[in-house]
Amino acid sequence: MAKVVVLGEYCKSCGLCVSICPKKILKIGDKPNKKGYYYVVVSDPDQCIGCGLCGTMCPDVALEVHK
Amino acid sequence: MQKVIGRPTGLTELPFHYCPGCTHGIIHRLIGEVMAELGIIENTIGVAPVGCAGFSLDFFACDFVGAAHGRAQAVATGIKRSLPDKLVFTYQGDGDIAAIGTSHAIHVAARGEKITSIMVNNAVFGMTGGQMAPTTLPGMKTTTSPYGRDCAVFGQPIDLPKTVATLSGAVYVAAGSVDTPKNILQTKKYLKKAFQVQQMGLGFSFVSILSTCPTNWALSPVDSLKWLQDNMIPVYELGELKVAEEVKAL
Amino acid sequence: MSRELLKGNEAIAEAAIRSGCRLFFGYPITPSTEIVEYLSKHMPKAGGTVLQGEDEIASINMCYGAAATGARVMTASSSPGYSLKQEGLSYLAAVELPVVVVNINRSGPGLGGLGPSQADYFQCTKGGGHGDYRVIVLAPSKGQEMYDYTMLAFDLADKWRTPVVILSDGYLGQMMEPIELKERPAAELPPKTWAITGAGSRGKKQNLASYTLTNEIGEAENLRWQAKFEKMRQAEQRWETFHTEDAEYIIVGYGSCGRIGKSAVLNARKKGLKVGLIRPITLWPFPVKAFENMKNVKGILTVELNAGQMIEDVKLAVNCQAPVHLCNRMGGIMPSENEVLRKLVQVFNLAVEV
Amino acid sequence: MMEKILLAGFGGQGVMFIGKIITYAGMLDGREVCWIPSYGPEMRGGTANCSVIVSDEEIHSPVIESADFGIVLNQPSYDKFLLRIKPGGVLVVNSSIISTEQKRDDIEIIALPAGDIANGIGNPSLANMVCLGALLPKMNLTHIKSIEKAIDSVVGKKKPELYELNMAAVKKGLER
Repeated sequence: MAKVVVLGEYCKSCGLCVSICPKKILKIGDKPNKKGYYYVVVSDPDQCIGCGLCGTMCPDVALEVHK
Repeated sequence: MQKVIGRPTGLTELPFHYCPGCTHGIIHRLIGEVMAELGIIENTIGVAPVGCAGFSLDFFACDFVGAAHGRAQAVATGIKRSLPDKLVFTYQGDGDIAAIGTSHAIHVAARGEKITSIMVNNAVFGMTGGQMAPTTLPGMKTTTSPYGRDCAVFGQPIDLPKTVATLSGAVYVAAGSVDTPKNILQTKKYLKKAFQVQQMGLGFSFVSILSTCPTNWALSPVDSLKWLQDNMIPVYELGELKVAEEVKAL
Repeated sequence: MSRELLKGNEAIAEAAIRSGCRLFFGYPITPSTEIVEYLSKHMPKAGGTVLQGEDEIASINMCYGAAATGARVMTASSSPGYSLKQEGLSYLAAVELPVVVVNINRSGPGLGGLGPSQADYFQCTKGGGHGDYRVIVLAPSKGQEMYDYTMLAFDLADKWRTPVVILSDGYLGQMMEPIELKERPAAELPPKTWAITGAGSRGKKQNLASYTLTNEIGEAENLRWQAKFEKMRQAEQRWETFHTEDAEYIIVGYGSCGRIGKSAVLNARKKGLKVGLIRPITLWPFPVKAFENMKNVKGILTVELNAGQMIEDVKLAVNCQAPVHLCNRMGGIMPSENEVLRKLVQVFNLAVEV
Repeated sequence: MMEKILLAGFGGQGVMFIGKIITYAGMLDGREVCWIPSYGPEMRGGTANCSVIVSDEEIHSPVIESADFGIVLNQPSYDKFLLRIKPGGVLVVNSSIISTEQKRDDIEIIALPAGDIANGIGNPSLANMVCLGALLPKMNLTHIKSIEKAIDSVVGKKKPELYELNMAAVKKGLER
C-alpha cells in the first residue's frame, strides 16, 4: 500500500515528477491553483508503489509520499 | 501508512518563490531534512547573501541573517566567533561565492572557520537574469557572453570546491548534484556530514551542488536536468573531494 | 584616580575592552594600527577575540555578523581602509546594528600620507556608503576623549541600534597623553530582542535582513529610518564652547583643530580680541543648536585639515547670521595657533599685530 | 608654565625614548604632558623626531611651532631644528657627530661629545641620555628626581640593570 498526495497550492507544474515516475501515474492536471499553475494530479492512485522518486525530485515539496 | 516524503520541520510553510523547476527547492528540502534529523533547527543560524539564494531567509525554520553580495562567509565568521555553540551555515550561489566573495571562501577555508558553506552552482548569475559567472562553461551563451564564453577572453571556469580543498583548514569538501534521485540522496549525505563536521568542531566544511536554472538557460525543467548531466558533470567532478583524517572517523 | 601614559589609539582600544567589547575584527593600516595591535595583546586576556580579516570588507562584515548576535563589536581603520568598509556600513545602517567603527583619518585622496588630516569629514558624516543613511560621528580632541568617547560610542550604538564612527587623526592616534582609565559609566540600554541567537532562544525563528521586495515597503522602511535619524538629530548634538559668552569672533574646529583653536582663542584674548570657540563633538548630528544665536558675532572662522568640508555644515547652521571663512591646511600639515590667529585677523580686517 | 621640547636624531638613537622619559617624569609629577612622534618616511631612516610638552595648565594646541628646548643627535636634525628653538631657548648638540658651523646668537647651544662620553661608559647608544642629563639643569618643570622615577617606571621594573646604565649616562651629562 502506497499513496502519493499532491499539495496543489505548492505545485508549479514543472513536470519533473511526471517524467521521473516509473509507473507514469502523474500528469499535469487541467485545473489551475491560485497562482495559475495547472498542478499535477495522480491519474491512477492504485498503481503507486511508493518509490518516492517524485517527491525526491520535486523542487517545491508539493508531493507527499505515504507508505 | 506513514509519510515518508513531505515538508520537513526544517522548512517553514511558505511556498518557495523560485521559478518552476528550479532545483534550489530540492536543496532547500535536503537542508531542512538534515536540520530536522540532526535536531539542530533551534540551534542553527543561516546566512544568505544576494542572488536567488537571498530568498532563502524565509524558507528555513532556523534564524537567518541577510548579508551583502559575496559577504556571507565573513558575516558567518562574525556570528560563529560570537556564538561558538551555534551551528552556522551560508547558502550561496556560484555567482556570489565564486565571484565577488572568493576571497572570503579562500580565507574561511584557510582559517578552518567552524562553519559550513553550501554553494549552489548553476553556472550563471540567476537573479540578475543569467549573466556569465566564473563557473559559466566554455562556449556557454549567457547575456554577457552572447557568443559563448570565450576562454581566451574570460579564462576557464573556476572549480571552487577543488580550490578550497587545497586549503588545510577545509576538512570536508564534497561536490554533489541534484539531477537524479540517486545524486539527490548522495548530496543529502554530504550535507549531513558537513553539518556533523561542524558539530564536532573539526574545521571548515564545504558542499558544492550542481543545480539548474531553467529560466536563464531557456530550457524546460526536464531538459535542464539533461543539460546539467551532459555539460556540467563532465567539467565539475562529483564526490567527496576531501575528507580529512579526523573526518573519516565520523 | 591613577593616570596611564597611552597613545590615543591605545586609549580607544583599552576603552573598548572596558566597555565590554569582546570581539574585534580589523586589518592593519597606519596610523590606526596600534588599535589592532593593542587589542591583539590585551583582548585575549579579557576573554575576547581579535581576528585579523583578509581585508577591510571582510572585517566590517564580520562585525555585521557578530553585531547581529547582540555582541558588542568594533573595527578600526584609516581612510583607504575606511573606504572599503562603506559597503558594510550601509548594510549595518539598514539592518540597524550597533558597531563601533574607528577611522584614524590620513590624508588623501588615493593612498595619501600618514599625517594628520580631516579629509574624510564628508565621507563619515554624510553616510559614506550607498543609500540614504546617517551614522553618529564622534570627534575626540585629546587622549582622554579618545577613551571617553569610545565608551560613549558603544552606549550610543546600543541605544539607537546604529553604527557609531569615531573620527580622529594620526596626531591624536599616535600622541601619548596621561589617560584616566575610568570604569564604564552606568547606562540604561534597550534589550536586544532583535538579536539572532537561534530560534530556540525565543521559540520562533527570526531574520535580520535589508532587502525590500516592493517599492512601497522600500518607502516605508526609508521613512522609518529617517524618523529615527531625526530623533537622533534632536537628541544627540554635542559640542563644547570656549569663551563664547562675549565673543565677537568664533573659531570652529573639531579634533586636533579644536585644540589648536583653543590656544588661538587664548592668544587672541591676550591681544584684546574677543574670540571664542565652538568645538563640535558630534560631527553627525552636527551641533546646529550651538549656532542658534549669532546676533553679536561679527565673523566665524572654521579651522580644518581639508579643503573646507565642515564649513558647509557651519554655514547651514549659521544661516547667514555672520560671515564664515576657512583656515585650512591639507596633506598632513597642521596650522599653529598663530597661523589661525593671523588668518582671523586677515579675513576680518582686524587692527592687531600677530 | 609650559615647556616645549623638540628631540631629533637618526632612527635608533633613542630620541623617542628620551621623549617618553621626560613625558613620564612630568606625568609622575602630576603635570599635564603630551608626547608626539614624527611621521612618515622619517620613521624609516633619515631623521626621527618627537616633541614633548610639559605644563602646569591644560595643554591645548599640541603643535610646536618653536620650542623652549631641543636635543639633536645628528647633523640633519641640527640643520633642521636649529631655527625651531625660541630666542632664549637651549639646544643640546651631540658634537661627536655634529658640526655646529651654522650658529645662532639668541639661543644657548650646549655642544658636548655625547657619543664619545657614552662610549666612555661602555655603551655608545646612551648618547641620548647623556644629552638629556646636559639639558636637565636648564629645565624648570623637569628635574633629576623625576627622571629617576620615570626611568625606573619605564625600564627599571623589567630590567634593573638598564635603569643603572641609563642613570649613569644621565649623570655624565649632568656633570658636564
